[in-house]
Amino acid sequence: MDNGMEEAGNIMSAAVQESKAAYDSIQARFGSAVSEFDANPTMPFFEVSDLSKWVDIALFMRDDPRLKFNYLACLSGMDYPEQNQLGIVCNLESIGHHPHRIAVKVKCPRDGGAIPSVSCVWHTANWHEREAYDMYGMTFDGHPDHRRILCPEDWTGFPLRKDYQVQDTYHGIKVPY
Amino acid sequence: MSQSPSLNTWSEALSGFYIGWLPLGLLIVAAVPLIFIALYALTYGVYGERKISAFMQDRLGPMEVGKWGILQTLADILKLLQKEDIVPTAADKFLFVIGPVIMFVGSFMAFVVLPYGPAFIGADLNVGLFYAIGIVSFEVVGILASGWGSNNKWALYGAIRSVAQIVSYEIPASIALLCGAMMAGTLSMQQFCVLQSGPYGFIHYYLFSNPIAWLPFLIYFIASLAENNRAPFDIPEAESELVAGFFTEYSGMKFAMFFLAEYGSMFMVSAIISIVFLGGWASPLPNIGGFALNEWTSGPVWGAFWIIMKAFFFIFVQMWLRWTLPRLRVDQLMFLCWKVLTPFAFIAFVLTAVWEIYK
Amino acid sequence: MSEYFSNIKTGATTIATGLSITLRHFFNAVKRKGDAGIDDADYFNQVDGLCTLQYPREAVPTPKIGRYRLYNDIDDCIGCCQCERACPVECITIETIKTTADDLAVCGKTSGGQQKRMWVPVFDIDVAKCMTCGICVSVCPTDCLVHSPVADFSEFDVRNMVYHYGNLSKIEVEAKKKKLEEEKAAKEKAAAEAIARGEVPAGRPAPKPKPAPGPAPVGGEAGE
Amino acid sequence: MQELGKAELNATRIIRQDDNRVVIEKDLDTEYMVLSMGPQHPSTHGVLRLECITDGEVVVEAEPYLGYLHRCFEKYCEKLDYPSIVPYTDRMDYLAGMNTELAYCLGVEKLLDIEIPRRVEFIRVIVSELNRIASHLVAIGTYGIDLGAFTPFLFCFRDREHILNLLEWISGARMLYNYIWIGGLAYDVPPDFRKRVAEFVAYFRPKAVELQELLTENEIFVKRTKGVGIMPADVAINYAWSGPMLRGSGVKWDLRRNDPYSIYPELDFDVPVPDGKFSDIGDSLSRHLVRALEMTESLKIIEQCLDRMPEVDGFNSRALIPKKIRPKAGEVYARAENPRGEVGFYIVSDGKSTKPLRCKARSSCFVNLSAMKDLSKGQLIPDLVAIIGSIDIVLGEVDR
Repeated sequence: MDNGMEEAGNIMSAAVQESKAAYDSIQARFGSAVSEFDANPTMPFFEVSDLSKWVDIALFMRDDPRLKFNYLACLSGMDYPEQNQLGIVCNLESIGHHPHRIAVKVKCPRDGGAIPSVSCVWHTANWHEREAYDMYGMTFDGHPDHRRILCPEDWTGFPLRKDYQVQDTYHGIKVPY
Repeated sequence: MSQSPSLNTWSEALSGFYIGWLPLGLLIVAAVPLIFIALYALTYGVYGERKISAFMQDRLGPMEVGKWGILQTLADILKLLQKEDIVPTAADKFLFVIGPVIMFVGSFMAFVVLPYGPAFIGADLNVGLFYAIGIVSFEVVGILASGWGSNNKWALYGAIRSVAQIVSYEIPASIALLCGAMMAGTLSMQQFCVLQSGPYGFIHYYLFSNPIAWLPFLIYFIASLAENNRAPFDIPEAESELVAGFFTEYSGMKFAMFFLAEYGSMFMVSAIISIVFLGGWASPLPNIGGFALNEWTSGPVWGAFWIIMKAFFFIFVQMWLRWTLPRLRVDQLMFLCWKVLTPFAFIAFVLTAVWEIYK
Repeated sequence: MSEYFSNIKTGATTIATGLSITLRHFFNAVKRKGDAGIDDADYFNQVDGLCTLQYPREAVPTPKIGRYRLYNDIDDCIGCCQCERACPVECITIETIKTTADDLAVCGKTSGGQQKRMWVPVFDIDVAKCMTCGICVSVCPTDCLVHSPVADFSEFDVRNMVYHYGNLSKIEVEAKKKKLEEEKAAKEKAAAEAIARGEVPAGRPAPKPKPAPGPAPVGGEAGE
Repeated sequence: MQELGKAELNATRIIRQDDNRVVIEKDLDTEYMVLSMGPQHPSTHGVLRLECITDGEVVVEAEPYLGYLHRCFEKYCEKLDYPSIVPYTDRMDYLAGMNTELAYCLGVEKLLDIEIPRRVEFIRVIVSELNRIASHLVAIGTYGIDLGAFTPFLFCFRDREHILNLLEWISGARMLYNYIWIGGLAYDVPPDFRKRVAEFVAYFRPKAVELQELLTENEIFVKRTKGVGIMPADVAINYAWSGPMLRGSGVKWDLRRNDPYSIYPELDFDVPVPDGKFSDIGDSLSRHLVRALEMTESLKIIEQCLDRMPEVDGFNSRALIPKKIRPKAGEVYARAENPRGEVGFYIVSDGKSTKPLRCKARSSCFVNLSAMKDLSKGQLIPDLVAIIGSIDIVLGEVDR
């Protein structure tokens, strides 16, 4: 995913440098709980390698006066079949405080994986996480309302997984079109 | 009072008309308002409202059935007749059926005391106005019956709202009409018109001859909108909130009866307001010197024309308001009733009394 | 208390404003807007009145660019199947038969002068499925597939919404298939002989047809 | 008087009076009623279902249920080429197709790292601002209907018709345009386009004023919306509200200004934010007001674009569209200011295929609607309708 990003990292744009600065303060606080910073020009991100720290990192990112990532623009579920992992990608930025923005990736095992929920940190994560669960099937520990959101409650399978097989019938209705 | 000798002559003559034991005349007297209500609701009520709303909204309105769509309502009625008359399984069948009937009968019974001109009135009760007020509020029972009987949550909401609304608005409406009664010194509908007719036409109307009359007039008009569940007070049937309010579960002719009842009581309140404050069948045209316009345009047929035209004007205003204004909320509706209309109605009451004593 | 009265006053005045606006429109109802299309220079100079058009009899003309019903000019179609592949909703079904060498002249040329190398016995468009995105039109190399501005093409039976543009009858299809088989057999025989003689390595001896950006000749089911 | 016990079930209280008599008081037996509002309801703007627990007319809690219009846009994307996704983005927010297309194309263009001709940028901005006006007209009109005013709705649709005609004239379709393509446009605009849009701007200005007089300034309308569903700015940000919703809470945040794309940095326009005089900041009226004011701002933008749009002889709007769209491996989160807020696309390319590995759509309505549960607590049912209307949801975008 990051071939060719090295030379891009050398001539980082202003936006990426801002993200890097934000990353540095997170890294200074959490050390090895976060991965290396990926300074690609389109969407600079870092990964949370210690799942249990994710809520703490999120709280820190939201509340630290240097960061103030108060706006969770998007939380996308993601399937990484090669690494046998599922994950979420959070695009964060700060409204009214700093111009920086950054993306955070959190990954969990593909089978029965769980990610701590950040819906207590950003309310908007509530529905986004429900959607990610609905589509990928990872659970979100501590989620206040852990249900499917877009698919029916009794739908089998998680549609956006790469190995998803659509069910033949749903309540007697033929499903594949 | 040139008309007074001929007062109610037609209707009295009709009521004495028997064929054998059959009181045919009485039947005709009763049938006249019924036929009128049906015709008016068909033409002006439904078709007129659709056209008026269309023109206010830069649309054409119904155009397909007949020239300019004038037969549209007929087509609607045919459609409603063909529709299945559904009674929900969970509904309270008796209340469900009786609801629209009560509403329709209620709005129709009030027509008894409407003078359709100097020579025709169903029954010239000496408490005509009182009777009219009483019978119009009879509708509440029908609304409650249909709302509760439907066993539908939206219908229940509609019924509850409607009852609260109509009962509350009775008070300013009645007080405002009482002001009119004080000016006239009578409760008889015919006498109201007789007292307001004269050679100078509209000058004799209470609205113009009495400096305070505009206040009860306005209060009664606003309150009558609420009593009829017309916009901006149409919260019992607020279609964007309660789907269709108390008649959510109705279909076919039962649904049509609600419509007839609504248009019937629209005409009723418009007629009452024009009788109490605008002289009913009295011609608005004054005699100017040799042109005895007033006398030329008076008489039984002219009387019917004038009262219907006045009522139609108020119905037009009701429609005009409906297609202009948003809807009030329940609490705002109550605020308007108890904190605006009722105090002003009392003020109007006192002022009218003072005026009547010292004028 | 003053707020109470000012509320009543603003209420009355704003309601009066609203009423005057609707009344103005009510009296303006004697005028009717015309049915000029947007490409008409007078479009915004039409009178301000009732704006309803009674649809089947009066209608705003659809602009020429209008993307509605798909139309295929089969005479220009080279059977490249690009549209079929590009269609996101798979509403186009194409079957092609390769033209035999001696039939090329009969198969003819497109209006652009390009030699057609495919018979197109089946070119079905299910316009009920079509979402009028226009992607098929944009990939068509001969511009034979177009969206026509015909917007109203409702049918009573959904099966009538499948438009057939194929131009070969069943008998012709059989004949063409047979002919292709024969030619193929002959070629294979020739190739086998050539290999036996050790001349040309096996492969596809026939040159591929080259319409504009190199669409591969599909329609294999018919031939192979 | 001493209360001895209380049975919760039927609200019975057992009271020992001062003179030692024991009295059993039974309150009026009340219970909550569950009211299922939608999916077929006139004011849920589509197939949203709200399960309201009501105490009389007061909503104790309203739980939204989505998905009645779900067609898994994201699954489609994994099976489609990059350019073929564009018509599907139209169908997400079918009231503002151009804006959603623009957001998606911005994302893919960022991945491809290609230059866009200036004329194309101008046309893109004009069409998306026209579409913004059309979308706001629907929002304002249907909001009127929610509150019982029918006439403004039809006036809105009458004017929207002109915009749809304009857009049909340039793109060939009235709602689902597929006009903005990756790297260009489907067609160049017709020669008279500039004149006609200028005429539209002149036509629409007085109509917008009339609309405000008829609806926004109406006292009943103000009474119905003022102070209803107040959302404080910090909570709004925490809920990741965007667009007119966030601006209604007084946060001056507009992606056209704060994360500028296309040619917006060159243009002069205001970001309307309520000042708290006419409305309470953060209430339904503020949101409505922001939409109403944005229409005039959009007109300003359109006028400027018309003035500055370069005329190019023999301009081919498809000239710079890559033959084969296969971005190099990478991921991007691109967004644009939709009429309803921030619409974003998180696109992942694996560098090998012409289909995206993942294309997540961040829909503005979905996020804005997620605050519904909080907003609806303790509201009356008519207020609930007013709040849903002010959120201005398009279920096609919520459910995707």
